[in-house]
Amino acid sequence: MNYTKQIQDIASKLFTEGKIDIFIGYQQNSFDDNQVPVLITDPAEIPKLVFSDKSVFNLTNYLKFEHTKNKRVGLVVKGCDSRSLNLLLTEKQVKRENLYVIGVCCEGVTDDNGAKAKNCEVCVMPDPVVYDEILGNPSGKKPYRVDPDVAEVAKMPLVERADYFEEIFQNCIRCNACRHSCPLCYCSKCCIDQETSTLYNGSNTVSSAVHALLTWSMHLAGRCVDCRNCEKACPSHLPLHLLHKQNEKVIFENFQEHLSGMIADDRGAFYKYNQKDPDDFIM
Amino acid sequence: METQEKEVKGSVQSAENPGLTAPADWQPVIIGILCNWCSYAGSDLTGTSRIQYPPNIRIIRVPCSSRVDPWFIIKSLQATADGVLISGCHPGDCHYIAGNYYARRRFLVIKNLLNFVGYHENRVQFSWVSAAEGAKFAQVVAKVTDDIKKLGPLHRYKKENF
Amino acid sequence: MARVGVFVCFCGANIADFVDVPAVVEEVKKIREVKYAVYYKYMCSDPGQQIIKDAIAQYRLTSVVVAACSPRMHEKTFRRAVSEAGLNPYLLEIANIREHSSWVHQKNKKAATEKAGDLIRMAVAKSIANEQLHEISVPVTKRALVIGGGIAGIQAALDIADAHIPVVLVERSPSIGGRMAQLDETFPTLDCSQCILTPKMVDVASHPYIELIPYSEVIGLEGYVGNYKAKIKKKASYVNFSLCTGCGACTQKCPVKVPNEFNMGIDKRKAIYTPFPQAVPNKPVIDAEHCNMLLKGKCGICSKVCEKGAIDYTMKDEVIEREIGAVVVATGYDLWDPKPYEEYGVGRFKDVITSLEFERMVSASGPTGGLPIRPSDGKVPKTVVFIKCIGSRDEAKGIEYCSKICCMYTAKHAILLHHKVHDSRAYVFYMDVRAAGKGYEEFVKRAQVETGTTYLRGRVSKIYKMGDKLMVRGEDAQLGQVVEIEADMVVLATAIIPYKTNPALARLLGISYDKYGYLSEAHPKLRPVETAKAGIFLAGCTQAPKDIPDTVAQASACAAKVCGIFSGDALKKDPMISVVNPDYCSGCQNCVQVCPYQAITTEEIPITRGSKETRTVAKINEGVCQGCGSCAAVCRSMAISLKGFTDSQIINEIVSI
Amino acid sequence: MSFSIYETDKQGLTAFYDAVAGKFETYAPVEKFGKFDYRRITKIAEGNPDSPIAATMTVKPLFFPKSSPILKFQENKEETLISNNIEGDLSSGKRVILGIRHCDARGLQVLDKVYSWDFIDTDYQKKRENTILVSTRCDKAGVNCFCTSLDYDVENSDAHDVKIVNGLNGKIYIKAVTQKGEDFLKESPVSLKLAGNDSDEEMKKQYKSFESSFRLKMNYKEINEKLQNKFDSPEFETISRNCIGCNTCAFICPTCHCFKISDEKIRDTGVRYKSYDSCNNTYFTLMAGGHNPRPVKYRRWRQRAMHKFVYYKERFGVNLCVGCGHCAISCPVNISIFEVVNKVANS
Repeated sequence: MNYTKQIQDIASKLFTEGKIDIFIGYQQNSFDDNQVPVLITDPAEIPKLVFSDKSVFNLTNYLKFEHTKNKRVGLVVKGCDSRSLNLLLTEKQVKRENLYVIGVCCEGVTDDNGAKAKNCEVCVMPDPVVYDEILGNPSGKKPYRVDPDVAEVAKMPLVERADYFEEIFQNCIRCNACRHSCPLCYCSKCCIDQETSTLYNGSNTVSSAVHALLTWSMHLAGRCVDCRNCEKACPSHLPLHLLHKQNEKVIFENFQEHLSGMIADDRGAFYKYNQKDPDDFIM
Repeated sequence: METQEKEVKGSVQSAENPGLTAPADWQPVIIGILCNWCSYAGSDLTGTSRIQYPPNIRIIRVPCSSRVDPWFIIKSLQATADGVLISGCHPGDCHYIAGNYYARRRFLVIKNLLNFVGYHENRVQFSWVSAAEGAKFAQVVAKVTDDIKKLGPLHRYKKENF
Repeated sequence: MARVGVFVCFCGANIADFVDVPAVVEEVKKIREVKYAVYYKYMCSDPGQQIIKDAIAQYRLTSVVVAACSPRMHEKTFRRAVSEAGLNPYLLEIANIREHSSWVHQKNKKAATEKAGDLIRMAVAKSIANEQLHEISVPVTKRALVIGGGIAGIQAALDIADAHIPVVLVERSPSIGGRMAQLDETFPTLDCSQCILTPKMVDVASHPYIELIPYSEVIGLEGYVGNYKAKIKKKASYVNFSLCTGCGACTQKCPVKVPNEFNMGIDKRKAIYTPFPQAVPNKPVIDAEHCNMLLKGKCGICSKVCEKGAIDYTMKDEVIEREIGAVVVATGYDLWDPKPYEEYGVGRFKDVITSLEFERMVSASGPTGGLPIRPSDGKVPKTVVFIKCIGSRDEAKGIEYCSKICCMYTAKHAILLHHKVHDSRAYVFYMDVRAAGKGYEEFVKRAQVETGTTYLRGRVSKIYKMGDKLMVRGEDAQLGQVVEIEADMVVLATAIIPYKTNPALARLLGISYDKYGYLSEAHPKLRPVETAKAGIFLAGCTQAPKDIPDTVAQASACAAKVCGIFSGDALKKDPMISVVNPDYCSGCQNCVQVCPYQAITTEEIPITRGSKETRTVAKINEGVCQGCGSCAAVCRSMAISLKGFTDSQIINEIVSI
Repeated sequence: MSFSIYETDKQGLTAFYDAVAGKFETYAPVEKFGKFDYRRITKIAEGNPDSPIAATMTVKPLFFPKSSPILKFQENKEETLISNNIEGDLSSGKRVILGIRHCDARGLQVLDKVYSWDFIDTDYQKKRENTILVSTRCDKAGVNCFCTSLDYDVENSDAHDVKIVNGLNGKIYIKAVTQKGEDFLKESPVSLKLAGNDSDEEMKKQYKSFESSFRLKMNYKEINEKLQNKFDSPEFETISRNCIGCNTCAFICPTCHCFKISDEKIRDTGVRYKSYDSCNNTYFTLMAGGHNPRPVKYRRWRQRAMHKFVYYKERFGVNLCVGCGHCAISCPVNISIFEVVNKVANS
């Protein structure tokens, strides 16, 4: 999955034709073989651009910042990234006409240790769902699978599971990197930082972490596209995907196999309903 | 209620923290969030009908079950509540047309999520109670209270240092 | 700092017997914000309210908590009292210690007392976060729109107009009158339908406060109660009504003949026609689907014979707009097509007809001059079988509900048959006779006794032809026998259904409809004429099957509701509605998606003060919002809060226990 | 004043660690979710004092926790009762922290300045006094490390009390660096063998080898001087473009010490907490009334870089950055403060 050449060509074409002001891609890290995002405004920097199975970060996260808002942006998206882009378009956070999207048919990315990333194992949509130009051959939608980590944790007895999660919340330092790295967390002021929240959960204690992380995952329920930017950003290496994948599982199984961001104008599972939704959990 | 007056020997274990116990006559705090048009009216009818139920529930009125943000549940459990009951209009009877349909989706997800991170599934319960179902409201409260008494006090993820 | 007064009610013995009220007051006094706490025998009484008013002044209270019965009972009373003392009425909170404590924990005084204390503590905590709210005043356009010119629409329009409120009456056909104009006589009094209806139709046409727009349809409605804007499409009639005198020369000379829908297709009308002689307005229209001139460009006879030159073949559909404040929907009913009853020979046997066809036949102004005749051979039938519940109460073939009027009109038909054909004999097959109504049971008795109509309880299993007779085979369930009747004619009492266009109309108006297509009322019992959308009301069979008196009553009720809205220059609305904080709104528009009333729109605001660049934020229409709070719960950035039930109020309650 | 040096081997060191862990309240890096942070241990096997630097959180939370209750209050009718004694907050006994790095220890030394200036934070001071820092000299620099390029002497640092050096000859040297360390080693629960005369030489050798392994090097004096005139450098804007504003750098930095105060109240009881905050936070500088002097990212970055390399030095005479590289390791987009200051200084 090496599209360095193609992406450089497209980027240079876009700049020459004056179609974009800024290009968001990946560049090689200076000290190891990992890649980091790069935002290019000067065509001279195009040779920096690379793309391979190390191009992990979901670049649509950059679309929420001041310096990309209302600019014409070219960017590279993989399958999961394009789903979050779809949601951003639906939620009117970016204008389609301002974007030039290079969609890559993803063959799975690798983690820091060179192994296939865990979210790619359960990926449902490796192909881009929004793009202007597509690279690679689409391999089609994959059947949904319950995340093996979620299945494993769900099997634990209650107390053990509670202990396991308490450990997670204990390790959370509430830096909010998960929120900032999430492309779908674009609120101008997060509810967690607002007074109604800080009055009772302003500290960085375990209970406050429970409050922050559960609220956050509820806000992403039915929207999370499993790009795992949050997990990559977490300095405490917490398995945050457990929360999202658990919600995704409940939503997929109960709400007409809803998967977030797959189709345009689908706002997520909580913004529509079906009269036949499960009712047996209610007395 | 008779069940309360019965003397129970020993102590109650917390379902999430088996090491922590409470005295046998421990009384849980349950927060009930009721929609104004059906469940709150139903609970009023329970009162006017003089149907008795356990006194552990503290009722909060909201206009519609769709007003219930999952926050309220999380915050209740963090504060003093040992359990939460949320009640709204039966599907199709929502005073605001479809509020409870939207709410129902959130409820299913938050219920599962809370259970997933270590709350016992009976800590948070939901019911549909219409304005005519005074008797049902009493039954629901009795059941929820009974369930939570069995679970013992909630210690997991409570606000610290209080 | 908040200064809260707490007023605990004994409610006679209702609370005091099961809750230790003085102890509760002592407990409540310990709360820091509580500056005054007192109990009284009946807080809702005048002296009780006076205590509250005095305390507000004396202790400079910033909010008031009354611990008494349910807020659903006396919230308004206490709000008024608080407001009379000069405090904003929305700074009042009620702690429901009667329905939620004393009455339900009568065997455990200690627990009931403790709970009452907690409930008051919660109300105090909530009241601290209460804000001053002011009733919302929405300006009102005092003009009503009535959709449908049947008896429901006519009655509503007249009643509203009589209150000197302008009415726009929109009717889709060329004349008002609706189904009632097609009827001969009405049950249970057998007075002539036209005789009682046509004066009302004339009143409509001549009423100074009614603007009658016939041959038109409502195609759009924007806005909210008091401030709607309706788009009305005037279909091209090809006749200039202002020139036309209604002389009728054109209709006589027109060469094209078309089945006459007013007479259920029993006779023919012309391509240029007035639906019936007493039509209002009594002006012809050209049926563009059949007019030779419009279809082929040949003919033009009507234009030649018209002395006034009122015919205009170039006329186009026209869209007009009217600003209105309230809407009455009275689109009436349609007849169910009995085609699925193949065993009754529907469509195969000409002499199996529907009840409305029969109605037209026996009408003095009808196609047969008031005499029922067999469509097959023109003979007057001697034996007629009436079959009820065709389509009604039939889950398999028709619809589940009872059409309500069939029992009565079938009895009427039996009597009318006897009046017209003295030596005739009528049989009625029925499932039940539902004759609940003033004079109704007597009327059915009259049909049975006076006219000798035979009522047979049971279903007809089959109709077959024998010579020119129809053999009706059915079961008399009371005798348990199969009966077979040799009939000249069979009349099917078909069910009534809403118009197929109802769902589209409902979507256009933003109201809901049920699975059959009937428009839904706001509450089946207590708000039967309102819809869930404020300012839109329902009259007649568009809501559910009903007879003429019920329809007229509902139409008048609608008129009363409309006059209520228009009674002041502005509408007063409960201020407990949602409000957007544009600073926090990120413009994702999820609230727009979940709002059941389409009360949320978007607006563009500058990114920062004075900036030219804009961003989109949500905007709540105060006139439309009903205060359900769905938007507040889905707003991730908490930019929306529901006044009266804000996050801080509810969280204050949660953490105060 | 010179302190004792002891020498031992792998088993000896383990025995020493175990003895310490058995006797004192001991902390060491313990693995959790693929990274190490300092936790209470009773046996050295529970932790790993030789944890790789790239995966180790700093020691800061043991002195300045992510969230600490500072007081408890009870609202009565007329007054608010305040109690400072919050259970389990202050550790009264002696603590020993094993396996820390000299950059971590230096971080504490830098923090001491701000905690003993203006307001004396007694809580912090007490924790510092009661703690013995036993550091392990790194064998090799991490990819993002640049501690040797800064304004302190890594080799002879006195920020820790005891340092442990893995000599290139296979011997392990345990050296007391402060009087506190000297006393601690004297009272050692296992007997330690005094090192031979070559120990100083061996430790120097090890340091040389360590020093030569650095990827990142800079001239601190020059950078510091240049930076002072770079407040308006456009480079801040370019650098901040990549930043996603996640705050991770500040939260895991051994010297970042900004905090926020928040109250949590249930019924009429409340707790006041002091918790980490970060200058990278958009609302960090938001004032009552709505003015925000640092509303855009590059200004927050400028604050961060200049505070680390210029302002703190001006005020307290030490550089706030200790060159540990934790921020670059944790940054999801790998922004390194080293690159930032170099780029800005040379712009």
